[in-house]
Amino acid sequence: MAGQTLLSLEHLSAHYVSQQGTRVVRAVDDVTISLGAGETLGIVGESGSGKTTLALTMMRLLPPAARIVAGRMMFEGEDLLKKSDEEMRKVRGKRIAMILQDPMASLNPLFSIGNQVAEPIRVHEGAASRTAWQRAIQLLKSVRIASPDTRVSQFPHEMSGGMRQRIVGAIGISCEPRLLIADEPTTSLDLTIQAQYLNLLRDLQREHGLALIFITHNLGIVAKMCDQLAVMYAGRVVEQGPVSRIFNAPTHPYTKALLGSIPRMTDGGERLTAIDGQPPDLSNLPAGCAFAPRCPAVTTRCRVEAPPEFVTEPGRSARCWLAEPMALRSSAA
Amino acid sequence: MASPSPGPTRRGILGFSAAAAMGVLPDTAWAAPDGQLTIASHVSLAPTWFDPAETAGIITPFMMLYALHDAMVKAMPGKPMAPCLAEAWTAAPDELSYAFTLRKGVLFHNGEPVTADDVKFSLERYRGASSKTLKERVAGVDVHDAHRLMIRLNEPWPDFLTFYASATGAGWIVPRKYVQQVGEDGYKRAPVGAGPYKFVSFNPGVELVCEGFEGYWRKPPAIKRLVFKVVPDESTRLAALQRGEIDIAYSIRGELADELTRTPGLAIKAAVGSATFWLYFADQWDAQSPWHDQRVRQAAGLALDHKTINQALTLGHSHLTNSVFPENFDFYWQPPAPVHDPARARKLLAEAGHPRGFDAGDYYCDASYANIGEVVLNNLREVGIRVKLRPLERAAFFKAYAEKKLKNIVQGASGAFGNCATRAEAFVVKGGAYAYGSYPDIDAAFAEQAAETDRAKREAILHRLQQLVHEKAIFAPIWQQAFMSGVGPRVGESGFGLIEGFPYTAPYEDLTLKGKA
Amino acid sequence: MTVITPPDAAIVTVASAPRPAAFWRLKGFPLIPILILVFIALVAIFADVLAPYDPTIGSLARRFRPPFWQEGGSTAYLLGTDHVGRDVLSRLIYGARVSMVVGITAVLVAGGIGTLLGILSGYLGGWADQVVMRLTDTWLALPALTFAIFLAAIVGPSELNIILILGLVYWTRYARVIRGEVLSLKQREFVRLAIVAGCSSRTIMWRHILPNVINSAVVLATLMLGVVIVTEASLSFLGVGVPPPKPAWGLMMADGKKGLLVGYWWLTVFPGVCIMLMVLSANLLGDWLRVKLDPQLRQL
Amino acid sequence: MKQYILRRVGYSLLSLFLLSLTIFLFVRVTGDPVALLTEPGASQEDIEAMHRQFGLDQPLWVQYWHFIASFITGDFGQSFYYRTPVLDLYFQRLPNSLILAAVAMALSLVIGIPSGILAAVRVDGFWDSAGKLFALLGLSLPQFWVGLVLILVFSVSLGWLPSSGSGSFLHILMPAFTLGWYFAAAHMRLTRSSMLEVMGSEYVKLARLKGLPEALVIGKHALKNALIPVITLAGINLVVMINVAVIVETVFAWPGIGRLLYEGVTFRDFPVVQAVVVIGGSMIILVNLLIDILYALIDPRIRLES
Repeated sequence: MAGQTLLSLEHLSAHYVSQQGTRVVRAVDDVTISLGAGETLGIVGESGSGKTTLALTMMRLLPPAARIVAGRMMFEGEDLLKKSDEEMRKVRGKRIAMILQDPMASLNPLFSIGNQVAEPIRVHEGAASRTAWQRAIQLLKSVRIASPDTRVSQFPHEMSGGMRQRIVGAIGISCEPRLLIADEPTTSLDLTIQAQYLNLLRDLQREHGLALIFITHNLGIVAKMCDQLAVMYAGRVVEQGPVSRIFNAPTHPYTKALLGSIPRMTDGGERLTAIDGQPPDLSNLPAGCAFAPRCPAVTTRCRVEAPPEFVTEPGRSARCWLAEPMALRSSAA
Repeated sequence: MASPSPGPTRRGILGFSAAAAMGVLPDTAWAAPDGQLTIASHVSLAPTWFDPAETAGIITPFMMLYALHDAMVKAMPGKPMAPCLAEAWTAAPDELSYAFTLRKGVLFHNGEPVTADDVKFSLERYRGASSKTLKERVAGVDVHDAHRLMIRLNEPWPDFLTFYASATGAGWIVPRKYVQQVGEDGYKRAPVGAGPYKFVSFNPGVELVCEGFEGYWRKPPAIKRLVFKVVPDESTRLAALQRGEIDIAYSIRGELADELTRTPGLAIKAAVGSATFWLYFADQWDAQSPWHDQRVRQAAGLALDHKTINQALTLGHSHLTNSVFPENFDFYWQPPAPVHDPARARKLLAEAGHPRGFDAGDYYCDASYANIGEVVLNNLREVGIRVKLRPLERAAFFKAYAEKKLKNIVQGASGAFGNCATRAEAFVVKGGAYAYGSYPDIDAAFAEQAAETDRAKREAILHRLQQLVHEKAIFAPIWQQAFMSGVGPRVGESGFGLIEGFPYTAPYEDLTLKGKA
Repeated sequence: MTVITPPDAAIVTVASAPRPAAFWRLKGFPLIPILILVFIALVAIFADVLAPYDPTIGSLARRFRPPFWQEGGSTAYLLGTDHVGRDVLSRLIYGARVSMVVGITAVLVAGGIGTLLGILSGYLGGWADQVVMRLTDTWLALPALTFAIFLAAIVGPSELNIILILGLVYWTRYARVIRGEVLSLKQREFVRLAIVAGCSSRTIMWRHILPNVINSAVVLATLMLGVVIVTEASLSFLGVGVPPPKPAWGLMMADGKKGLLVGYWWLTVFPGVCIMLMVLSANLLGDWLRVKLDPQLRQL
Repeated sequence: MKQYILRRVGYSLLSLFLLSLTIFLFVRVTGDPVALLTEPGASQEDIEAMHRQFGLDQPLWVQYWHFIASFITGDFGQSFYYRTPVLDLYFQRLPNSLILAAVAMALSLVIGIPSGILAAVRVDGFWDSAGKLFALLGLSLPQFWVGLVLILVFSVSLGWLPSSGSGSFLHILMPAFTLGWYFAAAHMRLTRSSMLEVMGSEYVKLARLKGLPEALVIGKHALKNALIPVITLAGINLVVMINVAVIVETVFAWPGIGRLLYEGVTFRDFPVVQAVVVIGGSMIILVNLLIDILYALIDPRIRLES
């Protein structure tokens, strides 16, 4: 399904700089990712691994203390970093949309559902409020909300969590974006609603030819939904590639540990592999590979020198010395 | 200036919204209408002052009485007892009755003639200050005809006319039929009198508007409209005067008065009322207290630098006196002039056993006159009498003063009308409302004069009484305060000081605007 | 959320030095306000040594002397003399002491009562809460000034009464804020834990609730200091404040106000500036504290 | 809904009862009104007569009963000083206080809210500090001083505005500004902290993610939520402005309720003081109820259940 590349991040880095400029947190460090139109990329990692910061960097909506310090963000052939604030604003919500984690808080309590769904349409397409309102009703129908024409004038507090998340989804796709970034969209939903929502997202993707980026720590969702997968640790992409290839033969020890910690029906009585130690402190990372302190296959080289990203197969790479022998060529370009 | 908005009914108000109110405010024309005099009063005008029957025995109500009403006999320029509604009166030889003949052709504002029947009604309905004494001493009133009547007394009362004319409102005449028709409260809301000005409208605490009464017997008032505005803050009154928004500003004191004299077009008018101020040594009858010693009391009197205080606080307009009795009172005895001699004061204190002075505790005063207190404090300290100023809020001060709770030094004052006898009764003699103690010889003199019918003999006794008060240094008099007011450029005759001992503008019919008839 | 800087500088190198912490910026550490407050405190403490004259003694001969730089003024009375001839500078110095004492004690009184009742009503709820809340409602209808005049009338104005009045009037604001804090604290886990662990409500209030409420109490205190000083000045204007001849800034302003119209501007401008500096500094300090200690503090 | 109203009315009555009791006792402790209305020289009999006339000679609880009865029947009795029914006095002055409070509140919101928003949005910009300082100045300068300086500048020297009194719109400007400026700081501070909190919320983040212009994000989404607590504060302050503008009313000779209360207290005019305070108390309760209803209108989440 490799459509032509829709989005390609090249050596993108975004750091938080503290007030006095002394402490620098490398939240996103030298990330290179690409995504074709209509494809689904999963970004996985523990909390604090920089997943959300990466998403906000893509939308150029970082908090004041953060700055993009290196790299390029090519989207449909244009470098988003070159765009002015005003031009970038026009991209947001129109060509790239994002959904947040907490549906309860994502909708403004004081405005009606219709108002909030129709808003991007009014702003980006300058549609008259009448037509925008009708489009909103259509959108509610497309996200399978029952009796949309009554729901449209109701208020967020009159909706259940699942319905609200679907409304947020409707807002996301309201302007036919090319890319939809979902930041842990299902964490606060219970399982049954979660499955419905994921199917909905897949249908929307198929109907609208959407590219999807899934930010989650739930590998089950990745298995079910994603074509590509990128595993992040301490702000860096430690392994990425097709889901099927990585699930069967993970290269990076952290990916192995992650996959090992999922209980499977087939496992019988084996103990789940847990990763000992604490997640790294991004402000003073150890020399060498960030995962070294917790890595079962650690070598002295790992502690001294940070491994570059080795491309082990076309479209697949890992940032670990173990992958060096399999490397096609060094991607240290 | 029109009043801010027509009196809204209670229902109207409840459905009221602030925005609607904006529309209600009429935009007043800025140039004051021709023939209007605006007076800014320092104190809120009370409707009780519109009704002579309720005068509370303080001087302020007479500000209104002189405008709206007229009396049988009242103080007028040059004559403390000028005949007004009563053309003439004669006292019977046994002094048990007074016959009055009324002036003919005098009308009330509503056109009704002023008759003896109204005079009888006004006297009997009087319930203000000293009404009980009047009720006890007046046997009755006989109306002979429309213009002649006789007032009978139970016992000879030499002070009857002073009480009837100046100390109370009993002699100020109201129309009987009208009062009975509208009732007490109705009368206060729309008073009708026989004075030079008619009542037009009153917005409590804000503004009183009156208009000249052409039919006034003495002469038609020169100014068509008279407006009293209430402006409580002294600085704001001065500012309004400087801007020409008002023509007369009552009570401008201290440095503001200085400024007034320096502003071109404005003039300061001072009228020495009958308000004397003094230090009262409350503990002089207590043997342990240093004030028991007469020399200490005299020393305190000598410490006071009367001239400088007068110059600083009232630009030298106040009358420096050595007596607690106002000079314009009947039976006044002229004491030797006040002396400022700190050296002799220290010598007296040393003789009395206080070579290095002494701590005299608290100096109580009415907070509104704390400025006098602050200055006297310094004078006393210079001779070694160290006191701590304790200003009390006005009502609390009078309450404590009357309940005899105050100690050491009390900065007392009284502006009440009357004569030396009435003043002595309240502050000097045994049983007086504000006398903390008394001396037998003074009490004896007071009892003697009360029964004395012969005026000359009575005057001699009262003089002796005042001399005793002075010699015993019961008080240390400060001054007879001048009431100072500011007068704007448009005013011709301001009416200040015309009537001796009256602080406000009067008689109103004599007031004129410059360039107008 | 400010977005990334304009396109050409999209790539911001970390090396560019962060903007220097300008002193006058309010977000930064309120150095100047603290300096002012410390200065006023020092002047208050060493008033006896600093003041050239006795602030309560004056003579009419030398009244209304302008400050020394104006003609007619003399270096003997640097900031001029007042309507009774007392040295303005000495009165300002002693005035600092009075304002500090009145201000701080009044805030402590208000804070003490308010915090106590706030905690009680917030934590215990039920009738205690109702009583305190009803009290605060009624107290709101009885404005500070009416209160002051009542008390001044009953007992006669004195420094102690003023402190009592200000304390009694402003405890309601304290109680409301602290009660709000306690209500939200009560839901927090550690309090529930303490209850489950069987602590008596008294210990819970003392060891758990109080420390957490101190922040808001301190912040409220700094903000209240300003309000209390200004109210004291207004009371003096109405004649029911700190009694003369005691030198208090509020009273000096009230006495001096007549001078404004007359050209004796210094009588009221100097105390006015002192009050403004003190109140402004207290408020700025309060704002900074508020952000530092508890940014969510909304009720203030 | 009904149960909620009943409870609210219950609490209000309790508050009013407490208030009336406090003010009733307080006033009587302050001293004897008759002493003020008569000259120091007045005889004892006159004083007794006046006591009887005012009904002050009866035992306290009888007086209190009369007061409560008069409160219910709406006739608050006669003012000792003005000798006119208290309610007439009150309603003659109420419009002035309402207008003054309305204009002052408008001014204080115009100063307070924008500077609060600026302070929250452009943290530490020049305008943030300027707005904050200007609002704080209003809190740091006593009202009588501000008033007098305004009179000095705009009335005496420039001559644009009348120095005092009421009558035309020109009269309101200075008193309203003096009164409003004092409350601006409180409104600024609350708007600022409320805006800060709202701007950190998820729905504002989503609004930005939708690509809405900053003005819409702040002006529509953030502002409406942030203003809810400000309404409460403004409501209470409005009542305070109506009842307690004593200083401003004295300096500008503005005939409002504040001065009526102050005069009532200084003259120990019990009926006036009692009436103004009790009506003031019920005004506060009314405003609180109005604010709650306003809440329900603005915030759909709030239903008026208990």
